[in-house]
Amino acid sequence: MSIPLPVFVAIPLVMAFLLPIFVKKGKTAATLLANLATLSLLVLAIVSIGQSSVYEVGKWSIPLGINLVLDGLSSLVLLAVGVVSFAAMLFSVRYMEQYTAKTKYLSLFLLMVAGMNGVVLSGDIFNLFVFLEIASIASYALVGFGCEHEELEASFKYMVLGEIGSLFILFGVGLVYGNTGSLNMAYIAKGIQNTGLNAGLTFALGLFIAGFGLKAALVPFHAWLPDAHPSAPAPISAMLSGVLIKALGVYALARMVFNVFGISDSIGWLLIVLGLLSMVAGAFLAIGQWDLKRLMAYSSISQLGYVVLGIGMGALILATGGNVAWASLAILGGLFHLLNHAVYKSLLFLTSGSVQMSTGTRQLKEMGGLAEKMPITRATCTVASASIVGIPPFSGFWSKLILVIAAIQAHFYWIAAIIVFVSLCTLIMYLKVQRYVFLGELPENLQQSKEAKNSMLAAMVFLACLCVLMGLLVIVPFLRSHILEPAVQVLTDGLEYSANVIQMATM
Amino acid sequence: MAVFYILLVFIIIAAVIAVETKDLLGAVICVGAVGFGSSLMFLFLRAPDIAITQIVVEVLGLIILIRATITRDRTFISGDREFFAVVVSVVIIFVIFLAGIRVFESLPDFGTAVFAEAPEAASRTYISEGLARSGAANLVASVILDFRAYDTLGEATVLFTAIIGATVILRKKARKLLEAPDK
Amino acid sequence: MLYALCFLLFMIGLYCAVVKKNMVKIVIGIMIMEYAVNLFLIMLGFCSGGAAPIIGKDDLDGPGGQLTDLFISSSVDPLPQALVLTAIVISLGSLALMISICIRIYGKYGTFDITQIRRLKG
Amino acid sequence: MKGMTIIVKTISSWVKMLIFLFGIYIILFGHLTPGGGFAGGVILASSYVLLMLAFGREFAEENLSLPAASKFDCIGAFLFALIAILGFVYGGAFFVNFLYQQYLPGEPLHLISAGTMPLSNIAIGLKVGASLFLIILSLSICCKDFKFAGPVSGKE
Repeated sequence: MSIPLPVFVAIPLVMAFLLPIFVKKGKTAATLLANLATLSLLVLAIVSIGQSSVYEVGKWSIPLGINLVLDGLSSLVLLAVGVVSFAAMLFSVRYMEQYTAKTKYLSLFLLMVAGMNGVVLSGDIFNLFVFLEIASIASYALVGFGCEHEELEASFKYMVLGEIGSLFILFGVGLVYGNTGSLNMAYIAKGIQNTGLNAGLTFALGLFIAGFGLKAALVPFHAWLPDAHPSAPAPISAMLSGVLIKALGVYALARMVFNVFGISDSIGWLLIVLGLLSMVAGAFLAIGQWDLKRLMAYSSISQLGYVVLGIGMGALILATGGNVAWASLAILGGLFHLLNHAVYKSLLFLTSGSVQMSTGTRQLKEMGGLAEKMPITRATCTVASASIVGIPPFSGFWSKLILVIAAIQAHFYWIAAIIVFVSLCTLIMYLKVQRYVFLGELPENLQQSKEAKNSMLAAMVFLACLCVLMGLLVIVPFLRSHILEPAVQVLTDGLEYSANVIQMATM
Repeated sequence: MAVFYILLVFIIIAAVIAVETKDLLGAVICVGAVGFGSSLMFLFLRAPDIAITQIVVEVLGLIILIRATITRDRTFISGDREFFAVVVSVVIIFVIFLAGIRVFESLPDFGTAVFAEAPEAASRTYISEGLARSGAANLVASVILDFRAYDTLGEATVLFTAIIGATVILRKKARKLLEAPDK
Repeated sequence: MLYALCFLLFMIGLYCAVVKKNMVKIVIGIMIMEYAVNLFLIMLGFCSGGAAPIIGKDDLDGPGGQLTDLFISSSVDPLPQALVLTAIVISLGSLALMISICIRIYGKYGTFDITQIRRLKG
Repeated sequence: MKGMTIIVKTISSWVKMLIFLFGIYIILFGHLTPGGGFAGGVILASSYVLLMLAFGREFAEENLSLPAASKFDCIGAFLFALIAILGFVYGGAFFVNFLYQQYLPGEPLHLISAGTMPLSNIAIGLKVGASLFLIILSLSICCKDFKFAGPVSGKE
């Protein structure tokens, strides 16, 4: 059974359009509907695994209309979006009770999800831009949802940088259109395959890298992230760190670089350098933080570096004509880390939200000894920390292991060393979290702190179970060949993407 | 052709004034000049749809901007950021500009439509078969509402999102239980 | 050459958004960048001596309603116009959101000057 | 805002109708002449904005209140999505122009042509008009409420 692909966008969109009509009375119903929407998206994402199809909107054949493409890479990111948005929505049922305007919050949340799904599925660069704007604008508003000083400033900073990034992307779209006369990714890739990159397309690629890099908060462009992610309400932080920077940044970048413009060794090096810079700088900056969520935000930059590094290594190996198996391994590590990071970083942000809700503070120095008061939160936080650090049975270990193996196989010993080193830094940072939040003396003013509410706990436990089980994705061959390998295949295919899409469209 | 140069130079001058003037209201009005200049330019570029939309959007945008500035007590601004940071950013921007300026030679010359040089361009089909396939005499409407209607759904959603976001940002009370203010 | 002027406009906007420290100026910079992109896109579709992509009665030939060759050969590209229409509305939306954030921040601090506002240090 | 002088009020109450009608014309003929849902919607909104500027905010709110504008906004957006879904139901894919292709081809260059396009234009016009009115109304309410009272919280 093949799913009509616009459903991924239509469900959250229609729900988001309808929700604000519920005013005060129907708040429970609105919450229920929103949860149903995210649940159905999760189910659809699971169903879509292993399928690949092209959907032509309005029955216009490709160069005329817009097409949606579902392939391995899309369904991987769709799965991440589905899982994280389901958990975050479940979490926000009770968490958002401290804010007003809940229906608008739900609506914005769903719009953000719709935007991300639209970006992931789109096969047309302008359409990608439009959905990127939906997701970004919803996230700008959600970052400022609390309307306090810090939140508004963070939102403004995020919005200015995000808009500049969007305009870079739009300018790039214009250049691409001027040079190839097409907006469809498959046809652009076909044109580039025939003629190669000229100056205009190279500049457009540069603009795309800058724009998507701004959205992904890679290190020279990261200034907004440490402000924006902590300021948002906790479920939104989880969404932003967990999937938004990946769907809008890394996914779109990888799609553009691999499938549309084609890889070259300079692009590979560029991605590797960006990844390494993000890893190291993010880790160092994170260690010095005393704000719980800010620490996690910096650690997001660092972890995203792993993903970009893996993809960049793959690109470099492919472009220099190295062994395809190692390239696939590097990309597999990167993409698997993307999935892992989506799960454990959103879990960490949710735990930070539940800590913040019961203690009213985010400063590490003001907390302590919460292990007794909040046993479940503590347990899930420990699982997530162990996972992000890379302790063997948990998911983070496997992706880092794969990356290290790929680096060693490709004779980048120094990269492997840096990966291990950054893991150690991560270990320090999360030991710090454990030490200051859950162990130690319980301060006087926190004696009353209580465990989080039920639905919040459910969301956290759901993600924690996934953290433990995610290792199976690489160990069990069935899962690996259905979830991860098709995604890797899409990237290693490179410009073959266009032929695949055009062939699928004509079927 | 000269009219485009004149208009574009006018737009650039207005933009420079808008960027550099110390009077905030004056800057907003110069942005209005940029907007109306570009609207005229759209008209001469044979894009009446865009010209209309640009004018009406410009009017509303100016109302929004003036709302933000006019009732404020102090609309004059002074000084820039630190000298060093300014120099660095100007240098970076100038380098990008120099890098970019060569790029446009790869585009078709101004006055030659893109689809004339690209063999598989969709636009040629839009022009020759748009009326027959979608039934609309206004080809721009047929593109945005039929061929690329999915984009338009996205666009309507962007506006919807922005409006909901703005009402969320502008609401009076954001939190029910006041948390302890953070440092 | 016109394209380069357009790019200059884009860069003026970028300069304004990056260097200026007044929030409204930053918004103005972003607006100027948007105008530049819109102009650039429309210019891509222009052909000299072209006609607007709107079919009038004169462009239809005979009772069958066939399009005249003149129209087909002279019409400008409708696709960039559709894109710009979308882009204009998007920019209006983001302008509205940005200005509301500015006004809220002004309400909190009484100034548009970001050097007096920004307590957050990256 | 108390509104402006009597001259402005009288003229704007006449002009308002004209602007409103022009907006409707632009929306309805969007598939034939330049214009369309967005431009027309903005014009509709600007007729109300004119009313708001001339008569004061309260008067405009009596005509179209904030919650009502919000509802129109949602309904317009939903209608447009509904047209897409109807295309799926009747045409087999989202956004199929099923009316033009199957039921109502109409004549070129006439008002009733192009199938779902006029309907889409109406939905978009409703949505854009309501939402822009909403934003300007809430900005003006906000300007009144958030008048800065003095340097309180700058460096706490």
